[in-house]
Amino acid sequence: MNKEVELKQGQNQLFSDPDADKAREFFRNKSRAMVNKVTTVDEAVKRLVKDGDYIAIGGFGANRIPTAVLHEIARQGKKNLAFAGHTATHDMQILVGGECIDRLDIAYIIGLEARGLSPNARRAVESGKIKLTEWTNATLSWRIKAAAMGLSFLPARNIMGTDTFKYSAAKEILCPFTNQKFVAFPALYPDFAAIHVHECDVYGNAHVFGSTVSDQDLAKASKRVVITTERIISNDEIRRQPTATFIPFWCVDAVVEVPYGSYPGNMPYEYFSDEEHIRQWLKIERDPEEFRKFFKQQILDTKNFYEYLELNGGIARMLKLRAIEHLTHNR
Amino acid sequence: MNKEVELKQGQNQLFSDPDADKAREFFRNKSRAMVNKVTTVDEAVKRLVKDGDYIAIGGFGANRIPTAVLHEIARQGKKNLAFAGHTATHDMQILVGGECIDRLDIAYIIGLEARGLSPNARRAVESGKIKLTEWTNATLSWRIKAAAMGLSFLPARNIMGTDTFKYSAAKEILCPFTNQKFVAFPALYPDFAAIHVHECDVYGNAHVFGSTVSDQDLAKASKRVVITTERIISNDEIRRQPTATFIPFWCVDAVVEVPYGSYPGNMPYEYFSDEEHIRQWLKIERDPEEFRKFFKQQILDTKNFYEYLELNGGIARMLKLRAIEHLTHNR
Amino acid sequence: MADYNAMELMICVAARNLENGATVVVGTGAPCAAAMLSQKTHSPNLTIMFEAGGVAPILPSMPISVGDSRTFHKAILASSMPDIMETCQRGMVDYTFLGGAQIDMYGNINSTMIGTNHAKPKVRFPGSGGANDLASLCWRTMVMTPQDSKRFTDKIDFITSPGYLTGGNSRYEAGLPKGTGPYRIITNMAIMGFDDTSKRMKVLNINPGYNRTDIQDNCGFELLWADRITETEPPHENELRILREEVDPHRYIIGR
Amino acid sequence: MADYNAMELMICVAARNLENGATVVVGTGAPCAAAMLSQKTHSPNLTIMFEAGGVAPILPSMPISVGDSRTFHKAILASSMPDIMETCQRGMVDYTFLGGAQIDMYGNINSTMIGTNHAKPKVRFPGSGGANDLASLCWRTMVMTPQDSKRFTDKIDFITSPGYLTGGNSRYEAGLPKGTGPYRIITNMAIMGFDDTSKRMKVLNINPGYNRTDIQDNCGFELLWADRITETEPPHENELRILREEVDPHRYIIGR
Repeated sequence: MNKEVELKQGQNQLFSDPDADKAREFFRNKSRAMVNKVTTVDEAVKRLVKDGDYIAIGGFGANRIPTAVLHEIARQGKKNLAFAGHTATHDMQILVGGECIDRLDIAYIIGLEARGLSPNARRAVESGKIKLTEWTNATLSWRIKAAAMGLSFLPARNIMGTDTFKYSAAKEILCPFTNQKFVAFPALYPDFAAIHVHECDVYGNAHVFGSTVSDQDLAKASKRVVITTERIISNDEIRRQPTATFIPFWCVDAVVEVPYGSYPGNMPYEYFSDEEHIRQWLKIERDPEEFRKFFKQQILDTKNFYEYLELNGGIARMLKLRAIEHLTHNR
Repeated sequence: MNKEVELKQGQNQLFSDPDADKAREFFRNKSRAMVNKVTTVDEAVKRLVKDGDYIAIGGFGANRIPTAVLHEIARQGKKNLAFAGHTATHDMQILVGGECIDRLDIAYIIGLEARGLSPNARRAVESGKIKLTEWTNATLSWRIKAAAMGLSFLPARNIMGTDTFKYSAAKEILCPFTNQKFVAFPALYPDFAAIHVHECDVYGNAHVFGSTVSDQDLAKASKRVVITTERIISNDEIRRQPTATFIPFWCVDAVVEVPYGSYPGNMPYEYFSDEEHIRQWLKIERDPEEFRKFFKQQILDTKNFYEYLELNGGIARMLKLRAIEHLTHNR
Repeated sequence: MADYNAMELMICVAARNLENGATVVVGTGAPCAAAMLSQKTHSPNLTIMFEAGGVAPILPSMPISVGDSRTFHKAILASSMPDIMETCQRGMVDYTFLGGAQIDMYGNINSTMIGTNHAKPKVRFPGSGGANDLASLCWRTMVMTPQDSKRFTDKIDFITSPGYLTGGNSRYEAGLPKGTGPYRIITNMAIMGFDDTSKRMKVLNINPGYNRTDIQDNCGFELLWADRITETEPPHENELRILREEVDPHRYIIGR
Repeated sequence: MADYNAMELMICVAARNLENGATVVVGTGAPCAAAMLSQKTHSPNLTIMFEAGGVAPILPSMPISVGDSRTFHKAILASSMPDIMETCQRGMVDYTFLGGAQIDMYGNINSTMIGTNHAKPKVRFPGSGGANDLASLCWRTMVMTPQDSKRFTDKIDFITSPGYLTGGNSRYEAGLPKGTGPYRIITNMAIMGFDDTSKRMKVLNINPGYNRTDIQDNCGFELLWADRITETEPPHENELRILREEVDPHRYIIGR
């Protein structure tokens, strides 16, 4: 293994600064006070999202996503955002529909898993209007984890030798102990992240149930964090089981109570995804003009997330989705 | 930052192999079958601990420690073990009392925190009979985490410039993105680990409540793992809340039900530490001859952990310690 | 002999390759069906994992997403993406399944784009997702795919996920974990493995109703052939019954 | 004016240095008492962390171990060693407290050994534990210690935890995070800070009943002196009452 090995590096652009000391300077001045952070989606997005920010979205595309925040980003017309496309599915449909993003770290984009592809997101990416850098699901998880750990990089053993590496911004390094080749991934410190949770207190101490994807690291790595929650619980509930705290208050800048907040996505143990509504999106996206109207009517012209829920069946629809989640819909 | 910087390395011995491919070869052949793994402490130590092994102990010195396994390692006279001294307190008193270890990765040794120092452990270390390499609590956590992640090293930002670094086996590296200096820690893949948990099923799926120290990473990083548990629960209980599973079955080689298994250590939510008994140890350790007798009577001559509990007050004592844990002893 | 379609055959063959006591990371669709069928036939102790964090669920139905509620329904563990990927990187995961728009003679897979300009692709696909990670870090990768000379190409536009790269030891020299790589390519026409030294795709079994000419004509590169080539064992009655009645009763997958 | 002992003075001074809304990692004993006192006086919103994973507990009594049940009694979070240390490494922890057998003019601390042969030390101490980590990664390190010319030495046997190393920018050139380092050394005789450029220990306040000669005579290296040196504000009535009645009623710490 001691022969000289050539160390390669990806040729595409790095959309965020991995410097750990710069991140520390930011975190040094971030408030750690345990104070009431409850606000509205409108105010949170106004205060915490700026044009040009690098943003990341919790959950997994159409599972446990902060839909109200995504809608509000589009509604407020935020522009030139960079986005961590970490199995980005319905979340990406909304951001592309709002023409909010111009830089994209890609793990999985424009698809909706078993549901097929998003014609509109695909048009946007194929148009060349969005700058693209390739990564993978594990890679984006590890880039976020590197930031959560307060580092500027983490080593790993995937993607070497592929075009995914060639069109990334990763670099090869040697292990100082074994002299084996590893890939180094730059830490990703997003400017803003939105995460939807099952329950949290007014300070932002949160519980999440089911697969957590990368959300614990994301809450730590991100400079500004809003969490939307199915319900607000008391601080006593948090203190009753400190082992269960998934996100602690000092990571959180704003808390918004948004029941059904992952709709039309799945919220584990609460409600299943609205497959009809998602199919409707995919169908309408085929015609750009039709989709523009649909997006305006569903999101831009609705005052808030509740109007959107009403447009799509309101509480009655939610109860149906609860039944599907709990496998009681056929009984 | 682009001027040539000299990269230093620690001068002491690395007691374990950080090679990730060698670890993968071991894990490739480790059973992942979800089968009943319930056995006895005696059998588990016979089967899973070999003279010369590198071992690590879960919990935190005198909190949630697998005391029965520590006693059995001494009782079976295991020799020439290397030990991860990650805030090693009462666990180390037992292993040194049994003269089981000859190599020591040091973070915190020979002390019992607010209780003072262990005269016997101190004599052993000062005698020069045990090889010493310096690390820190975070460093051992990260070395174990590197192994849990399937890597051969992790970067970090502590210990540089100190004698702790000089007498470690760490190496300095440069971040390939920022060119800043980091310390690289070699992955630690222990041959054997013992972890005490609150509850687990017969397959080894475990719940732990309270601070978890490094035990989740330790269960993943170690080649052979025994867990002792306050109680065995049904697999249905595990499946009822998959988010709460702390250690999954495929990490675990043996399961032993040992109520009060952390005695005389603290078991959060169950019983507090027996401070009188620990004081007795520290007092008797002052006289080597007295301590030899005490160690023989308490551990070597007891058939098993239950005899040891009986010697020290049995159930009545345990109930007292439960009251102290639950703050009801003065009521 | 039972009547069956190509998808049913591929799923049954894949299921037979998952031995009892093994671990497998699957996605939605056919791979998940194969793992479920394997559990319900010869591998009750097969551990199914999903990359978003679900492990060993009691699947009430086919998941729509690898992160949806079904993937951890009454599961042993609902953890995280890094936890699952690090379990793969540690060497604890035996199998995974991939698919893609193009595959070459070394088992490299393209699920990213068609064209030559990455910034403005002719056709854009979702990209790696977890595919590159699983192909890099799991011990054995399998592919279930219909076979034609466009998909099986000697001019792959983009290597999204690593096979044996340029053959020989190139995969390990690139830094990927020793001993990993493509294991079986299961098509409607044949079952392929890879040559031990050249690491080129090699036909092991021919599916009922096809011959060597069909298989080579529907492959854009020259295939190697095993010394002894036997016919693929068709689906057994009980495999088909379980697949149709228990695994995919709505025929979401086998109906295609 | 209230009667008090040196430990009580040091704890009160330390408590005053912990502002409301800050985060602090503490061990057992005096540092924990100082943090509790600070919470019960001017900093109700001070977040107390323990390295084994306990965060923001409602402490029913002094912990015996930084990992015992008390450290996460009705806490906001009971997490892990890496989680706490990574929170420090990320720059989210403002203060920590250290102690040791020796300290030099740059605030470097020895808690490892006395002697010159590491393999066979004259006197062995526990070692770093989390001390080096916290001194490296938290923004500001404080020390509460009785002062004498053996403990405050210009010949430190072993640097367990980093102060400003050899002074100037040496700490940051060594690779430790920018802007971190020793902040206050609180002794029975005085309160010291560090010179902005040389990073040498500098006396800021003199405790009641002591003078410059006492302080220099009980220090093994030459101290710097601030331009304007004021007397340390003695403990207030309410600080002492809360410390004695609520924080340490059994006088485990202040009784010494």
